[in-house]
Amino acid sequence: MSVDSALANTYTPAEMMTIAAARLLWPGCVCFVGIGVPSAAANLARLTHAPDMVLIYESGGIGTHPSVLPLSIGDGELAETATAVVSLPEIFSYWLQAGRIDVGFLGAAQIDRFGNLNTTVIGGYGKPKTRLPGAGGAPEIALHAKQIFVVLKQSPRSFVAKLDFCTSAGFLSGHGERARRALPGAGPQAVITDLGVLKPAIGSQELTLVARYENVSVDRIRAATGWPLAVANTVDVMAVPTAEELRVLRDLHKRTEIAHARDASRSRKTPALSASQVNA
Amino acid sequence: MSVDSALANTYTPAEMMTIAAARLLWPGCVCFVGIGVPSAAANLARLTHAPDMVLIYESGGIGTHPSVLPLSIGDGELAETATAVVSLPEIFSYWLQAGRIDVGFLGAAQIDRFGNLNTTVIGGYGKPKTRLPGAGGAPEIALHAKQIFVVLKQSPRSFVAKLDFCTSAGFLSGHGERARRALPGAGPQAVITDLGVLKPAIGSQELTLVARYENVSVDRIRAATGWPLAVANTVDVMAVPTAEELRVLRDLHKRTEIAHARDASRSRKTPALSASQVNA
Amino acid sequence: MQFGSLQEIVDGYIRDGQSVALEGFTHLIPFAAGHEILRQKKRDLHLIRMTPDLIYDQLIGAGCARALTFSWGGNPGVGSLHRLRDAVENDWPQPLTIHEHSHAGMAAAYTAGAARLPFGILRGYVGTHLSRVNPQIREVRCPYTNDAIATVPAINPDVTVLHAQAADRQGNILIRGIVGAQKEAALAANMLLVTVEEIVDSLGAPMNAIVLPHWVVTAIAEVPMGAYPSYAHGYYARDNAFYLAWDEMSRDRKRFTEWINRHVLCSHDHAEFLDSLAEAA
Amino acid sequence: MQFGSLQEIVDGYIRDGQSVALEGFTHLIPFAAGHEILRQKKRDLHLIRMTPDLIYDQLIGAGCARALTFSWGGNPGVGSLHRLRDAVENDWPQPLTIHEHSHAGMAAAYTAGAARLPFGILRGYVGTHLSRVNPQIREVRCPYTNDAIATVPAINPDVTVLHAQAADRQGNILIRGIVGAQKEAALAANMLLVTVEEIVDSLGAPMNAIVLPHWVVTAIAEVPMGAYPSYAHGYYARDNAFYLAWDEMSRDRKRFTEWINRHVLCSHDHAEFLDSLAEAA
Repeated sequence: MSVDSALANTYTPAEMMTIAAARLLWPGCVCFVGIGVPSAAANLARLTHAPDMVLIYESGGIGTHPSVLPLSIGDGELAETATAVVSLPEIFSYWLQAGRIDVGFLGAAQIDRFGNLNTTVIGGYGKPKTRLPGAGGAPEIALHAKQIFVVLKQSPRSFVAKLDFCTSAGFLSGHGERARRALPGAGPQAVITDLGVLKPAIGSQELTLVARYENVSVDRIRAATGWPLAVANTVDVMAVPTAEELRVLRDLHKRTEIAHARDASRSRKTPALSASQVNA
Repeated sequence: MSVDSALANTYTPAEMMTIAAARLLWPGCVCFVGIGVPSAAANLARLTHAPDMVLIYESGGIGTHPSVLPLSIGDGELAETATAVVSLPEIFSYWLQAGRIDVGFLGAAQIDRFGNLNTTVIGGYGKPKTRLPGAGGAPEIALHAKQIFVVLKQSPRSFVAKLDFCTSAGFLSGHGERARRALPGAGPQAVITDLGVLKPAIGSQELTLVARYENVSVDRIRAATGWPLAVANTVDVMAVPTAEELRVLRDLHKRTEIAHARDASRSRKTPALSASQVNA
Repeated sequence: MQFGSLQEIVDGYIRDGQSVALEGFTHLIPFAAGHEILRQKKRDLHLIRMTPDLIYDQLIGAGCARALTFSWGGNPGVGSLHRLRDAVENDWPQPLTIHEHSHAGMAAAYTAGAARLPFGILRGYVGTHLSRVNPQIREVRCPYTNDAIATVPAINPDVTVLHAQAADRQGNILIRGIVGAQKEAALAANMLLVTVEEIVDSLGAPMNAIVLPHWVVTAIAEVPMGAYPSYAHGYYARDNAFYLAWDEMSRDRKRFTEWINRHVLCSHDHAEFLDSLAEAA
Repeated sequence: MQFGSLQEIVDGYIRDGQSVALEGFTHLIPFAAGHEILRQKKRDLHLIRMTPDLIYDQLIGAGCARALTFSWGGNPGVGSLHRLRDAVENDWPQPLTIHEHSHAGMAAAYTAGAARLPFGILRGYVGTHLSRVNPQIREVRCPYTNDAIATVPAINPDVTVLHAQAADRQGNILIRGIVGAQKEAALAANMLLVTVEEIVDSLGAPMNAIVLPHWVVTAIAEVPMGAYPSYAHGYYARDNAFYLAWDEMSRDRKRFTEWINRHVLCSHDHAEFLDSLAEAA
C-alpha cells in the first residue's frame, strides 16, 4: 500500500463531508460562505479544482482568498485578502438579493424532508427547550442564491419529520410549491451529511438519498433519518478522498490552528503595549 | 476717503447679493451648496465669519474646504478637500432626507409669491417655449433642508404671479399649507436677490420685502416683481459690503479664475502624454 | 469578462433600441465610449443618466436617442444643453421622449435596480408637478405609520457604460474620487462595459475602496483620457474651457453637425479625436 | 461633539430604559463601552444588534436588558450564548423580550433608520415562520408589479455606540476593515458615542474611506484595546481563545457572576479590566 492510499484510508466522516461538499463546487462559481464546514469546503475547492471560485462572506468580503480558515465570519483575514470589502447592508441587497450568488451554503439544527431548515428554536418559540442562535443570513440566502447546498450531520434529531420552527425555506411543502410561489432561487439542490448525499426528487422535491460514503450502509442512513427516507433506485458510493484532497484540507486546518494560536497569544500580550505598535 | 471705503463703494449687485447671502449663514451650520452664487456665498461665509461651517455638495463631498470655487458640482477640488466623499444615493438618503442639512441653497428661473420654484420649463411641459435643465436635487432639498435660502436676480420674468411648472415646493398656496401637509423642513426663509431680501410673512407665508440694498428704491423692487409685492412696515437698508467681505470674495474669484485657466491649459496639453504621468 | 478595443466592445454589446446608461457625475464621464456609440451610428437608444451633459447632447443631436430618463439636463456650471433643448422644443433631429425625475428619485431608482427590487422608496416629490408629468412616480402607504411615501420603478439598463481609473489584469475595476451613482448604475445593468485609463498589475486599492469585481463586468477597453473633457481623478483635470466653448458651438445645428463630423465621425478612435481637437486649437 | 473619558460619556448619555445599539460585526465590537454600561448598572435597556455576542451575553446575564432586537445571537465560530439562552429559556436573571429578524431584514431596518424613512423594503422572509413571531415584519404591494415585498420598521436607536480605529482632534471618525452595519447604525441613532483606539492629528483617510464627520458624533472616548477580545484592524488581532473560553465560563450562572464581579465590576476602567485578565492568565 502506498503512502497516499494509506493516507486516504484514514479520513474522518467530517473530512469526507467537507470533501463531498467541495466536489460540488465548480470553477468560477460565486459562493456565499458561512463558518465551519462550508468555509472549509469552499476553500478546499478553491485550493484544488476551482482556483477561480469567488468566495463571499456575509461580513462584507467579496472575492476573499484566505490562506487560513476564519474562526469567525468577520476575521481580519477575510478583509485583507478580498477584492472588495463592502458593508453588510450592501452584501444583502446589491449582492445576495440581486441574484449574484450561484451557491449558498447553509447548516441547520433541523431539516425536514423538503429541505426546510430550522436554526431558531427547539420546542415552542415563546418558551423554547433550546434557544438556537437564530436566522442570521439564512432566510434570504435560502431565498435568493441560485441554489443551496445544506451541510449537516445526519441523525434522527436533526433530520425531523416536522420542524419546530421554519427559519429558511427549502421546497416548503414540496410538489412545486417553491416554484408556484415564485421564490427566486432553485432551493436546496444537495444535502451533504456525514453519511451521504441527498438531492430533491424531480416532481415532489422530496430529499432522496443519491449517494452514500464508503462503508456506510443505506440502512444506517435510514436509521439516522427521522422520516421514512426516500432512496434513489441506484445509490452511488462516493469516491473516497484523494490523497491531494486530504493533504490540502489537512494543511488548511493545520495552518488555521497555528495562525489562530499565534493571534491569540499575540492578542493577549498586547494590553500592556501601545496599541498602534501592534499589527499596524 | 480711505482705500477701504473706496473699495466698498465699487461693489456690483452680484457681489452684494453674494455677500447678503453669506451673512445669513452662521458658525457651525451645515449647508447644502449648489454651483454659482450659493457656492460663492457659502465659501465666503466659511472664509470670514463662519470658519467651521460644514459644506456639502450633492456630488458627494461632505465637509469640503475648497480653496477655489468649483466650476462644476463635481470638481476634483471638492473631493480632495472633503472630510468624506460618499455616493450620490447616500448624499440624498443618509444626509439630506435624514434631516441633517441646516440650510439648502436654491436658485430658480421662476419664483412665485409663496416661494415655490420652477427650474423645469417656460411654457407648457409637453411643448415648452424654453426647456430648462430640470429638477436636479432641488425638490428634495426644498423638502428636507431645515430651511431654504433662494438666490436669484429679481425681474418680472423671474418673479411671476404663476409658475409655469412647480419643480420645488416653497409654501405651496401659503397660509399654513406646508405645515398642514407636514413637509419636514421649514421652507424658504429668505429670498436674496440683486435688489434686496424677502422673507415669508408670519401667517400667510407670502414673501415680503424686508431689506433693500443701498441706492435701490422700494419702487424699483416692486417694478421688478410680477405680482403686487408685499412690503414690511419697516424696510431695512442692508449694510454695504465691508472691505474684508469684498476682499475675500474677490480673492476667491481671482484664485478660481487662475486655477481653472491653469487646469484647462494642462488638460488640453495632456492628450499627447501618458495619462498616468499627469496629476497622479 | 473580456478585454477588447472600445470599437469591439461597443460593436459587440450595444444594439439599436437598447436602454443605455453612460453614468458619471461630472467626474469620469465616459466620453470616449459615447463617441464610439456615435461613430457606430447606434439608433433608437433609450439614454439614461442623472445628469445628461455634453456627451448626451452630442448623442441626441446626432440622432442616436429616442428617449431620455434623467434628473438634470444641463451643461454643469455653464447653462443649457442646446441639442437637448432643440430635441425637446423642436423635435430636432427627431422627437425625444423624456422621463423626468429628481436626483433623489433617480438615485432611489438606481439603488432599487442594483438591489433587484422592483421599486425604490423616498420621501420626495412632495408639492411638485413632477408626478403629474411622470406617471411612474407613485406612492405606497407605510405599513406602520400610514405615511404616504413616494415610489419610483427600479432602473435596470440593458447596458451601463462607465469610465474608471484602472482595471487589473483579472478585470477588477477601481473607481476613486467623486463616484455619483456609478456603482448603482453598474450593478443595476444587465451588461457592464467599462473604459479605463490604464490596465495595471495591481489596483493597490485601500481596504474599503470602491472596486467592481471582474465577474460583474462584461467587457473592458483601455482608453487613456477616455473621460476627456471630463476628468479622471489622479490622471488629468477637467477641461472647463471645453464646456464653455460647447455652449457656443452647440447653439447652431449646422455648426454642431460640422463639429461632430470633423472631430468624432472622421476620427477612427479616441486618440484621433484628441489629435483632431489639438490640431484645431 | 465632546471628548471625554468613557466613564463620563456613558454616564452622560446612556439612561435606564433607552434603546441602545452597540454595533459591530465580529470586528470593532465596543466591549469596553459595554463593560462601562455594566459597571454603571444601567437597567431596562432595549439592546439592539444584528449579532449580539459576548458583550451582550454579559449585559443580559448581568440584568441590564429588558429587550433585544437581533438577527443572530451566538458566539461566532463557537456556538451558543449561554446567558442569552438562560434569559430566553428560563427568564434568568429576568425576562427578556425578543424582536427577531434576519440579517437582511435588520440591515434594511438600519438603512431605513439612517435615511429617516419609516420603513425598509426587501425581498425577504418568504416561506419562513419569522413573520409569525415578529408582527413587525409586514408587506407592501409594489405599485408597478403588484409583487408582495416584505417591510421592516426603521430602527432608530436612542444611542448607538461604536468602536473605531481613530478620531482626529475635530472628532471625525475613521472606520476601516469589516464594517458590518456600523455606519447605518451610527446615522440611524439619536446620539452617537464612539470609543477609538487613538486620537490622531490627521486620519490620513483614503478619498472614499468610511469617515463619520464630527458633527454627527455626540461624544468620543479614547480607549486603547477598546474592542478586546474582538479586534481592531491594524491594531490587534481577535483573541479567539477568549471566545472559546467564554463558552465554558458562561454556562454556569455562578461562574458567570463571579467572572463579571472579578473582572468587570471590580475594575475601574478598561485598562484595569485588561490587567485583571492578564493577572488571571
